[in-house]
Formats: sequence, C-alpha cells, structure tokens
Amino acid sequence: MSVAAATEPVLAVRDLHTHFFTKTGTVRAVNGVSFSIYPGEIVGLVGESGCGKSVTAMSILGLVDAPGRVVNGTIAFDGRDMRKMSGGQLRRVRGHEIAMIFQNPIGALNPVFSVGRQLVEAIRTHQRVSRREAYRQAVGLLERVGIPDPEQRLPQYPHQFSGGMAQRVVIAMALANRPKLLIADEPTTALDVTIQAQIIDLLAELNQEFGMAVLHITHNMALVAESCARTIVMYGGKIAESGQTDVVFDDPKHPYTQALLGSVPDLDQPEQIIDPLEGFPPDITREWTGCEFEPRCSQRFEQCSVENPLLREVAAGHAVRCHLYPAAS
Amino acid sequence: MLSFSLIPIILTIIIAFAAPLLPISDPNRANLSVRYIPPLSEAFILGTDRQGNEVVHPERNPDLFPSSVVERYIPPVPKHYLLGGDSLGRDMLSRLIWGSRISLLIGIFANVAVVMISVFFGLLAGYLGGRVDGVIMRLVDVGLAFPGLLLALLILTVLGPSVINMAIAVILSSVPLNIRFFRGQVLTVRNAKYVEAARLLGYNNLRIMFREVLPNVMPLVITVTALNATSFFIFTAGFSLIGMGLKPPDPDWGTIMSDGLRALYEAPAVILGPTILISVLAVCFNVLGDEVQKILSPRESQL
Amino acid sequence: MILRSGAAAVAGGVGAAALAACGEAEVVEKTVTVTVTEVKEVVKEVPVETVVTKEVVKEVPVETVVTKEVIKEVPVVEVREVEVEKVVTQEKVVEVEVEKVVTQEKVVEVMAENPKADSLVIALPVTQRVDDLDGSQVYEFQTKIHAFSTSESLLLYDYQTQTLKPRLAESWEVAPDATSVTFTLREGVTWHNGDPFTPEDVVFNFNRIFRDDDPYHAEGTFYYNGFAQPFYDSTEVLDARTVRVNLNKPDALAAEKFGALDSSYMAHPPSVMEHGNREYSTDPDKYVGTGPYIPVELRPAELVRMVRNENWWGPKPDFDELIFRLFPGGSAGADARVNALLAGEVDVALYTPATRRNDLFRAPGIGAKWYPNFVLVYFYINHTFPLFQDHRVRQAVARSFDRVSYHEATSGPTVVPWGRFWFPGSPYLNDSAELDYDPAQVESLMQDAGFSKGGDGVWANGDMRAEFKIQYRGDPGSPPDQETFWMQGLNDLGFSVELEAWDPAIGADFENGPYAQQNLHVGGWGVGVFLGDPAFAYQRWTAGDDFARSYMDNAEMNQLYQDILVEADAANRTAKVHRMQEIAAEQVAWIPNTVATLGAAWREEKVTNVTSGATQYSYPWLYKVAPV
Amino acid sequence: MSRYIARRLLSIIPLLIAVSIIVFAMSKALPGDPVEIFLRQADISNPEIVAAMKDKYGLNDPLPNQYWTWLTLMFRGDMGESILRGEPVAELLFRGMRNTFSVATASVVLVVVVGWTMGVVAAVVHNRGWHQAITRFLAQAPVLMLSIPGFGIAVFMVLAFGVTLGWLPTSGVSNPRSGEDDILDLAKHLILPTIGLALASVGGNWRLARNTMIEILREDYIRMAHAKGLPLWRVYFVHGLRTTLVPLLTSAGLLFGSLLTGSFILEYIFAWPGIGLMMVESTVSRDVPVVMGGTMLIAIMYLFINLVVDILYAFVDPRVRYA
Repeated sequence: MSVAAATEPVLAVRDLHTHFFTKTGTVRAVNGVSFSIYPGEIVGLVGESGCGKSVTAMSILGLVDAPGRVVNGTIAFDGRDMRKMSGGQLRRVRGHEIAMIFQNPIGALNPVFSVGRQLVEAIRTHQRVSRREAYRQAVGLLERVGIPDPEQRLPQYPHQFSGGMAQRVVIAMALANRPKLLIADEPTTALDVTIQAQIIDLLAELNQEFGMAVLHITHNMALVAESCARTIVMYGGKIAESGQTDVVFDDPKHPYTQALLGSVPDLDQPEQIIDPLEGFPPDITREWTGCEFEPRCSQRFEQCSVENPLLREVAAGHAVRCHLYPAAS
Repeated sequence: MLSFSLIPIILTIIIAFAAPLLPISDPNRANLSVRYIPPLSEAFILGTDRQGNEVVHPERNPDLFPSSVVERYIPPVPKHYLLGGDSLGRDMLSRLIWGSRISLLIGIFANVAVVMISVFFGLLAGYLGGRVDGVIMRLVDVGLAFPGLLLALLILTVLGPSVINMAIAVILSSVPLNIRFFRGQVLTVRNAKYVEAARLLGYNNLRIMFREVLPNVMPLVITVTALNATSFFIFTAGFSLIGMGLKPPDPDWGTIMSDGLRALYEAPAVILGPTILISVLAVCFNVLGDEVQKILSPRESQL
Repeated sequence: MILRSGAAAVAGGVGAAALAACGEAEVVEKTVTVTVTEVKEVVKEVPVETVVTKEVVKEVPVETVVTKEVIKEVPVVEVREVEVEKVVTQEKVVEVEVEKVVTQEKVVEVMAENPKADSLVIALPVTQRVDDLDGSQVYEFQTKIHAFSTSESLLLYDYQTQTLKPRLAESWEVAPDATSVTFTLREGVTWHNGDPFTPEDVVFNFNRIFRDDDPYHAEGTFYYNGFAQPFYDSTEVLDARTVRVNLNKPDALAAEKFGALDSSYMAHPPSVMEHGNREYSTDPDKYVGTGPYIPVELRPAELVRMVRNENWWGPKPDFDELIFRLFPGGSAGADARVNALLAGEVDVALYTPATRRNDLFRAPGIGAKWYPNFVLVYFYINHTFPLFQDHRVRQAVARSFDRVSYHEATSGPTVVPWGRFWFPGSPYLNDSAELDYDPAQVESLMQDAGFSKGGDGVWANGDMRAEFKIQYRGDPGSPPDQETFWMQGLNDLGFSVELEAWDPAIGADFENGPYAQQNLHVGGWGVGVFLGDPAFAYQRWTAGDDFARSYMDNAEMNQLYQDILVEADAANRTAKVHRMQEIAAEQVAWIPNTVATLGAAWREEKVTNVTSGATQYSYPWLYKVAPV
Repeated sequence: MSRYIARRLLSIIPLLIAVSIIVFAMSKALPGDPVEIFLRQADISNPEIVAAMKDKYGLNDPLPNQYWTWLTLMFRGDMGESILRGEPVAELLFRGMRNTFSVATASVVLVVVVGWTMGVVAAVVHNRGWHQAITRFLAQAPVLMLSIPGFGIAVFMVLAFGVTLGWLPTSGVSNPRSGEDDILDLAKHLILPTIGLALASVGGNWRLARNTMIEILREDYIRMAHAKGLPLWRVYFVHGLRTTLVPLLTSAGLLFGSLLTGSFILEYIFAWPGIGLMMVESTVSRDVPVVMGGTMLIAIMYLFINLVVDILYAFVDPRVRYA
C-alpha cells in the first residue's frame, strides 16, 4: 500500500460514546473515543478486560445489543457515517467492506451448519454468484488460509475443527468479500501459543496481500508489539494513550501503559521481576470527576482526583490522557 | 414484581389456613332456593323450609323459587351472596375458601414432594452416571411411556378416589418427566470447573452433589416448581371433573369447576370463580419463578 | 320427487328392478282407466326442452289386464309428475309407477335452488354401541332410535296408549292357555333389496334371537331377550302368512314379548348368513331391513345417514333423508347438542339438559316438545344391613328425601318428578307419594322401631346407631347432587350419613361384596319405555335384579306373580297387581326417584306438527320439516 | 444415520415389554371383574353364564398364560372386544385415535407456527431493546396463556363463533349435511378445538422459545451472522431458531404425547369423538380390554413420537448425529 493513498482514513471514529442502560445504572462502556485507521494499516487496540475495546468494535459495526446503545459520536467509514446508515446499508457494509473475527472461533461458527454452508452463505450474501461458484471460491479461501484438504473439510461441522483450524475458517469467511477493514477481536486469545503465532502471521500475510486495514483488539501487549503499526491503549472506556507502536513501547507516557508494559514478562531478561498492576478496573457506571486511573496510579497528585484529563498530543502522532503531560511541549 | 406475585399466593395460603375462623357459612350446606344465584346477589330471606333452609323472596329470584317449600312467613331478612350459589345453592365464597385448602395441598405440597424426589434422583442419575444412571433412566423411560394423565387415571382407579391417592397419582405421574429434566441440568453442571475443583479437594460425592451441584441447578428447580404448580391445579381439576377427585360434598377447586362445567351456560359464575383463582395464582407462580430465577442467576439480573 | 338427490337414485334403482322382475311385461299404452290419486307439481319455473317419459309397470301378476294409462300430453315447457298409486280393475291390482326423466342439467339447477331437500338432522346421544343398524342387536335405548328406522318388529307397543299395534304382523292371537301365540303377517312387505318378507324369515329370526345354540345367535348383544328367552320353545310356519310361536310354559304376555320386544326385530336371513351378525348390523352396504328408511352411510361416533324407503308398506315416510348425528352420551354431549341446535347445525336435539332450558326457551325459533320419557334413579336399600332389617327404618329413610323440592328446584319445567313412576298399575312400584318426604312420619316411624335420639342427636336403639353411608356413582361430569342433598336431609333428621364413591367394578353385591356392611346406593338409572304390563315388570325382578331379592321369600308375592302370568282377564290382573304394590310399599327395597324429561328441542320455524308415516312408530316426538 | 435410527428402534423393545407388563399387571390390579361388571349392567347374575363368559375371555387361565395370549394377540392386531361397546377394540381405538390425531396434529402445528414464531419475535424484541411496553407484553402474554385453563376459552369461543355468530361449527367432526369426507369441512371443525387445546402450549412454547432464543442471541455465531451482513430474518430464523430447535422439539414431542389423552375436557366440550374421553369412560366403567389396548397403543405412540423427536434431533443438530 502506498503512503499517498493513506492520507484518507478508511475508518474515522470521533467522540464515540456507547452506554449500557441497565437497571443498576448506566454503564459507560465507551466514553468518548476517537481514532482513525488508514488503509493497509494494522492498528492494535489494547487494554484490560472491560475497558471498552470490544464494545468499540461492536459500535463500529452497529452490533451493540440492548440495553446498550451508541449515544454519541460519528463513525465515518470511507467517508460515510455508519451511524446514519439504514439497516440495509449497514448490512451491505458488514461482511463486505468491514469484516470481523472473534475471540472464540468455535463459538463464532454456528454449530448446526456445515462450515461450507456458512462460507457459501457469507459469499452469496454479498456477491451474486451461483452456489457452485461460491463453493469453488470457498475452496480457494480455505486453501488460502492454510487448511489442508479443503474439499473434504467443507461439509464438516464446526465441532470437528480444532480451535486454530476454526479460526482459519472464520478468517476465510471474513476475507470472502475482500473487505477494506478487518476487525479482529482477540483473535488468538482462545488459542495455543504456537497457533497464535500462526494466526498472527496469517493476518499479517493477508494484510500484505489484500491491502486491508486491520483493527487488532487484544489485551496481549506482545502481540501488538509484534504486528501492529500503531497502538491505541484504552482504559475505562477512554483512550489512555495512542501512537506508533515503537514509540509507545519504547517511551510509554501514561502510567497505565507503563504498568501494562511492566507486567509483561520479557523473555530476554528472565530475572526481571514482574510488576503487576494493583487494584481493579474503574466503576464506569458513575461519571468520574477526576481521572479514572487515579485510584490505581502510582504517580497521582491532587489534580488527578479533581479533573478528568484530556487526550493531548505529546509528540507528533503520540497522544496521552494524563495530567502529567499538561500540553504539547 | 416479586412482592406483586407473592402477595396473592401468601394471601391465599393465609385465607386457606384461616378458613375455620372466618365468618363464612358452611360450604356444604345446600339451599335449593338459591340454586345458581348470581354473584353479588342479595337474597331476601322469607323464612325457613321444612329442612331448615332459608327460603328467598320469590320476586327476587322467581326462576329459582320452588313453590312448595315455604311453610311460614317471617319478615324478609337480606342475605348477601358475594360469589353466588352453586348447583345446590351452596355459598360459592365459602366453598372457594374451603376448597383452596385441598387445592393448595396438591398444588404446593405434592409439588414440593415431586420436586424433592425428582431432584434427588436427577442428582443421583446425572452426577453418579454409570449403572445408577442406567437403572434410574430406564425406569424413567418406562414411566414416560405412559402419558402423565393416563398413568394418574390408572393409579387413581386402582387406589380409589381420595386426597392422598390423588396426591400419589399426581406425584407418580409427574416424577419421571421431572427426573429427566433435572438429570439433564445436572449433566450440564457436572463437568464444570468448580465441581472438578471440589472433587480434587477430596469432597465426597454426597457433599458435591448437594453443596456444589444442587445450588447451581436451584434456579431451574424453582422455575419448574412454579410451572408445576400451575399444571397441578389444572390436573386435579381434571380428575374432579371425571368424578375421581375427592369425596363429595367437600369442595376443592376442581370439584367446583366440574360442578360449573355442567352449568357453563346457566351459571357461568360457578366455573369462573375457581378458573380466575387458578389463573391468577398460576400467573403469580410463573412470575415468582421468573423473578427468583433472575435473582439466583446473575446473568439474567444484569438486564 | 325425482328432482331430489338421494331419493331419485333409489327410485331409479327400484324402478329398474321392477322392470327386470316383470320380464316381458308389456308396457300398456292406451286403453286403461286410471285413478290418479295424486298429481304433484314438482317444478314450475324451469323450462324444459325435452321430456323423456318412461313408464314402469310393477308387479303385474295378471292374466288379463285391461289397464289403460292416461297420461296427459305434457307441454314441453311444463313438467308435471304424475304418480299413480293403485289402479283397481275388477279383481286385480296393478301398480303403475310413472317416472319422468328430465334432462340432466335441469335437475342440477333445481337442486341448487333447494340444496337441503327434505332432510332432517337429529342430534342423538349415544354412549355405548353406536353403530348398530339392526334393531335386534342394539344395546341401549337411545341408540335404538336410528336402528328403529331401518328395522322393524312384528308388533309395536305404544306406551302412550299402552296397547299393542300391528306392524309387520297385521294381527295376533295368544292361545287361551297362554302357551302359544300366532302372528298373521302383513301382505306385500318387502326387504330393502326387494325380497318378500316371509314366515320363514320370522322362524329364522326367532331362533336366532331366542336360542343360544342357533349358529347365527348374536351372543351377548340381545339385551332384552332375557325376559322372553326362558319361555321360548319353537316357531313354526302355519301357512304363507302365519307363524306360531310355541312356549314351554304359559305366558299371558307372549304377544308383547315376542312381537314387540326390542330384541325381536327382524333381520334379513340371507344377509345375516352371508356376513354374520356384526358385519350385517354395522355396514350399511350389507344391511338389509324392512324399515321406512334405508341406511346409506354409517360413520361410527359421527353419523348415520338414511334415505326414504320408497317401497315401504306403510304411508310414505316423511323425509328424503334422515341424518342422525351422534353425540357422546351422558352430560358430555348434552351441552354440545344444545349448542348445535342453537347454531342451527341440527334440527332436533334429544335429551336436552335441564341446565340449558333458559337458553332454549329464550332462543328465537326454538320450540320444546314434551316427550313423556322418564329418567329414574333407584336408591337401593341393603336389607342385609342390620339397621335396615326393620322395614320401618327403611320407610323412614325413604321419607327423608325431599324429591319434589329437589326436582322442582333443579330441573324446573323441563323435568317433573313423577309421584307414580312407571305406568299406571305397575307393581314397579307403588305410588311413591306414599313415601314422600315427611319429617313427622320419619320421627314416628323411627320411634315405632324402637329408636330414640341420643346426646348427639342421632337415632339409636341400644347399640345400633342410625349410621350408614350412601354409595354414589362417580360418573364423568355428574357430581352426586341428589345424594348430597339427601344426605343433608337425613343428617337433619337424626341420621348420621356419609357419602362414599361406589366403584361400579365392585358392584352392589350386598351379601358378599365390599359393600355388604354398607347400605344404600344409587342403583343406576334408566331411561325409557318398557313394556307396559305389570307382570312383565315383575318378571324383571325375578330375573335376578338385586332390589328384587328381598321379595323372593314372600310367598304371597310369588303366588301373585304366578297367577298373573296365566290370568287372561285384564281387570283381575290389575287387582292382583295392586295387591303386589301394597306388599312392595310395605317392604321398600328401594326408593324410586323418577322424573319425566324434556325429550327434544327443535327449531320452530322449520318444524311443524305433522306426524305421519314411519315416524309415528319410531319416534313420536319427531315432526316433519315444513318449508319455511 | 440409519444405524442411529436402528439403535434407537431397538432400544424401544425392552421398553415396550416393560410397558406391556405394567399394563397387564395394572389391568389385574383394577378392582372388580370385567365380566361381572358387564353382566351386572345387563342384569344377569347367573353363575353359569359368568363362568362361561370368563372362559370365553380366558380369565380362568394362569396369569403368565393370560399375559402371553394377550401379548401375541395384540401384536397380531387383535386387542379383543370392548366389553362395554361390543366392538373390536382395535377398531374402536383406531377411530378414536384418528380423530384425536387430527386435532393433536393441528395443535402441534399451531404451537409450532404461532408459539415458536412469537417466541423468536419476543426474543429479538428483547435483544434489540424495543420499547419497554412491547417487550413486557411479549414476555408476559405467554404466561397469561399458560395460566388460563383452555376449556374456559373454548366455551367462550363456542358461544361467540359458533352459537352467536355462526361462523364455525360448534361441535363434532363433520357437517352431516355435506355428504363426503371434505377436508375443508374437517378443517372448519378443527379450528375451535385446536385453539382451545393448544392455547396453553402456545404460551408454553412461546415462553420456552423466547428464553432459549435470548440465550442464543448472545452467542458469538449470532454476532458473526450479523457481522457477515446477513439479512435479519436469516439471522433470527435460520441461525437463531435452528439452534433453538432441540429444546423446542422436545417440548413439541411431549406436547403431542400429552395431547393423546390430555384432551378429554376439550373432547367433552366439543363432543369430539377422540380417544381421551373414550379412555376415561373405559377406565371409569372398567372396560378392561379397551383400557389395556388403549394404554398400550398410546404408550407405543408416545414412544414412537419420542423416537421421531430423537431422530429429528440428529437432523437438527450434527453434534448428536456424530456423537
């Protein structure tokens, strides 16, 4: 992908708020998130469980289940506002221009239909091709994602596949219509480490080959470091830090990012003492006057409990939401 | 919602227990001159007939007034029939209240028995598996081969009609299905991590069954109990209908319904009384089951 | 007539058969004098281009016939149907039937104008054998109604006048010593298939019905023949029109029993021999009877459809088509029958329940007809129970049931209690008014019997307390209201009474069964009309009914019975019966509880009060449909 | 697949034997002697006749012989003759079963079409967070249907649509004035009994379908189906309902079985000549051949229906097929 083409973002999310209106209160799962993804780019979205990264992905596709709702913000895909699209328009985008893969590949495949049928269905939903042609394409897709004997595997059912193989099927399904953007929601969490690497490699390969952008959602910092060009760190429904992966990893600004990186064991330094993050994720049912990370922050000061910090650029393409970095200097 | 559904149930139970203390007339006292008197009627009592029954004012109730029964004239005294009279002119209000005692006995106590037996065998079969499971499930299969109603009918025919026998018939005929259901639930829980953990901790099977597995199927047990209550009410009504329920003249809701079924068109109030009561209680039990399940299972409570 | 569906087919068939039977019979064309008994206009409006006239001459056993048929030239636009019933010459009778066949399309058009034709739908309750067409095999009274349209007996007992009337037999004579009865058969009776009805047919049927060793004996189905069977010896043909039934012991009632008993209905011998009793009686295609209607369709538990028998010996049956729609018996089908009547699905509903009387009375166009049918409920008293060994206690119990109040209140105008049940002069029983509700009498009877009220208000005589149970029958949909009410009356009068479900399986064996130590039960109920003679009724007791046992030791009773059997004089017989009643009233083996019920309800606008033809025999409460 | 079916078929045999033994034992445990009951009803108490009748019905043989005779005769289709009705039991039962079958089938169809569809709709509405009032209504309506005894509704319908409006027949299985076995005529007669019979089950299945479907709509493959851009009906009725089918099929199988005898009150109201009322009447009046034959027949049908349901499981859920 040439850099010139990358000037227009394929996806631009601005001030996204997705809230869940439960009986116990409003859960502000995503609370003002803005980011862009450029064509051909792999962006990593990291954070601990419940920080809102998956909900962000669901919000993009308009798949937030009740009682959740996107309450504010714009999601511009290819210059079109996804939030203003009708159901039909949305469905033409989903699976066609934006595809998604899930954490649990077996669960993402309907257990009562054969893999082939689900693949063919994915193809024929967006392409006017014959069943036979779709089947032929499905064989090609399975071959492409590295499943041996695709002809024999197609009539089989999801429970006959291993996790890794199933994830390849899901990826094949996502690729069926050559999407411009692939949202990978923890694609490797449920897999063995060796398989993880294969899947990551596959994603990278496909990114190269098809030129599609990838939003890689994960809690695994190591994977991000390995595969993503840019990294967005989320905390408590907001972006804590974002920037080029090497910059963020080499020079983490936000105390949360620092803590995250500190808790990753480094294989090069086996003697390193892992420093896990204390405390619990913030209660996002209430509106925070101060910083959401303040209770767990080792570098907090008075302002932190009084004022919610804004996301500020500390360097070109490197933004941090922390009172430690008052303004671009 | 919970208290909303609990109030009618508790109220019914209290009224049922308090029936002997309430200022209501004898539920079995027949008085033909108020036969099928409509609800909210005020009968003007003229006097008593040769059997000592009150005789109502003929103008108030001309259709129902038999000419030959009044022997002496006493100035009219009004008497209220809140829910009307049945085929023998028995006070429906009083019959409904007394009838609730037996209906609740079957609907609640037989139900509890059914659930206890079913949960016990369901746990044994589902948790222990193997030969125990085989034996229990083969017996259950045989039981299931007879539709519940037919089985109960046969049991009642062999044993004869009475409250206890009706309870036995209801229990025996609904236990197989319940065992199968609970076994299925136990199977889903059996291999859960916490059960494995308990096993690794060396707890004995009984402890695991009742301390680990049972609490996790409890929400379903409660839902099923609530649903059973409804069907048991209707079940017993069916038996009373075919004359295999209780010994007359003692009322239960089913007997009253069967009485009303003969006069559906002439006195719909007779069948409406127990039908509405059963419907209301059934709704309450259903809602109660749902609510309890929501409380006990955290996943539901998020919504 | 030929313009109507079912009947047309039948008429056509019969006509063809008649032609064939006549062989070379000439169609006599011009020269005979004819009495035209009826000229009926069938179609007025329909113009017909072509009229084909076909003449059928039936049964011409004449050497020299001087017959001339005069058929007026029918104008082509007007069709008239001329029916010539009987043409009398000097000595011979010639029947001439003339049919006009109108072109097919025209028939269809006329049909469309009057699709229902002349049909009657009767809602009939059935509980048991629902599918018998043969009157001799039907089991219960209600079901007979349809079987009695298809089959016939030699005589008919008219319960309203309590006399015998001719049917397949024109006359009858009981021998002076009451050891035989001779029937003279009606002339010209044919079976549905055209076979003539002969004395040999009667012999076949009587043997079939009354002899257990007959190869065609239908075992277990002849419900009523128990009354006649013990007297039956043989039947012989005397001549072409008479048969004689020989008895093995005298019976003054032989004519009623063998002529009019429900089981002595005539079945077609060749068909029975070919198909067997059951097939014969349950398959309309195999059934051949003599009755006014011919069954064409039978759907068990659903309906029986029959069409008019054009060749019936009696007056022309009223309806082209008669449909019996079958409903469940008891209270199960009762509401459904009324609903169907109210909705106009049926024209007549039999045995409508008292609880729906207001619906029926208030509905427009519904009329109700009294049919003097009665329902009786016996309460049997167990004589072996110590408390009831004294007849005064039995009488006291009988007098504690306020039957009049009960029936007035529960049934109102549709059902009236009969003070005297059965028919006048029956020993079966006494005038029950004598045993009517009377608390004062109960008091004095109990005191006479040596009882006094104890501290708890219950009669006691030494160790014997007036304590017993009433066994009721737990039938579907019928709570024991009467028993409950009676129990209350008894308890009010110083008895200690409880109800107990009577299991029909255990039965009422008072001497040995589980209820031997218990005491009163509802003996079942009966609907209907039995033969009217008191002696006949008395025989029923001696046939082994439980409630009759208590009389069996009574020498006077037995002697009276023997006398009545051979007593030819009606007045003497009645006197003896009255004496039997007196004994019975004293004994009180059971408490009769009889009511007359509303028999039928029908839609008034369709039904008028015209009784004729077959219906007057089989169901006197049915009325002909008149055009609205 | 055929092996699976064969295995399931074989597993029925011991069950049938057990059922037949129980039926036989129960018939012996019933109080009273069928022959005596019958004869008593006919006012006959002659001991010779009683003995002869008993001989005829084989009631004097040793029990195992009686059982074997009964069993072999029954499998030849000869269930004896009804004591009460004098008809061959097989014919009687066939007739009742045919009528019950039509109304039971119609009820199951109604339950499937209305109950399951409404259940899916209710779950979808719940899932998509529609207006509270609609969501609540769709959640509570089935509870109400489940709670009101069907015969109350049935009686009301007879009065309203049959007697007053005259739109539908009030009772019976056919209109006697229409000559033939008209399928339309039967359909008209089926409407009211079916609604009365199926109402509670529609409620039950609606509720069951809703609850199961709500669970399933949370599954990843439903998200995946959405993410694939499938049309909504495909997501809910193909991906959603198909996986909901297993519990629903179980419930439909049980429903069908219970309708075989459980419909006697409705048969009572609609004068429907089905097997429910027939069995009740036969049991009450101790028509033992009918009770035995009927119980066996119903048990066999019940087992057969369960077998069909089991086979359908395998069609619906490949995990069952390959297990």
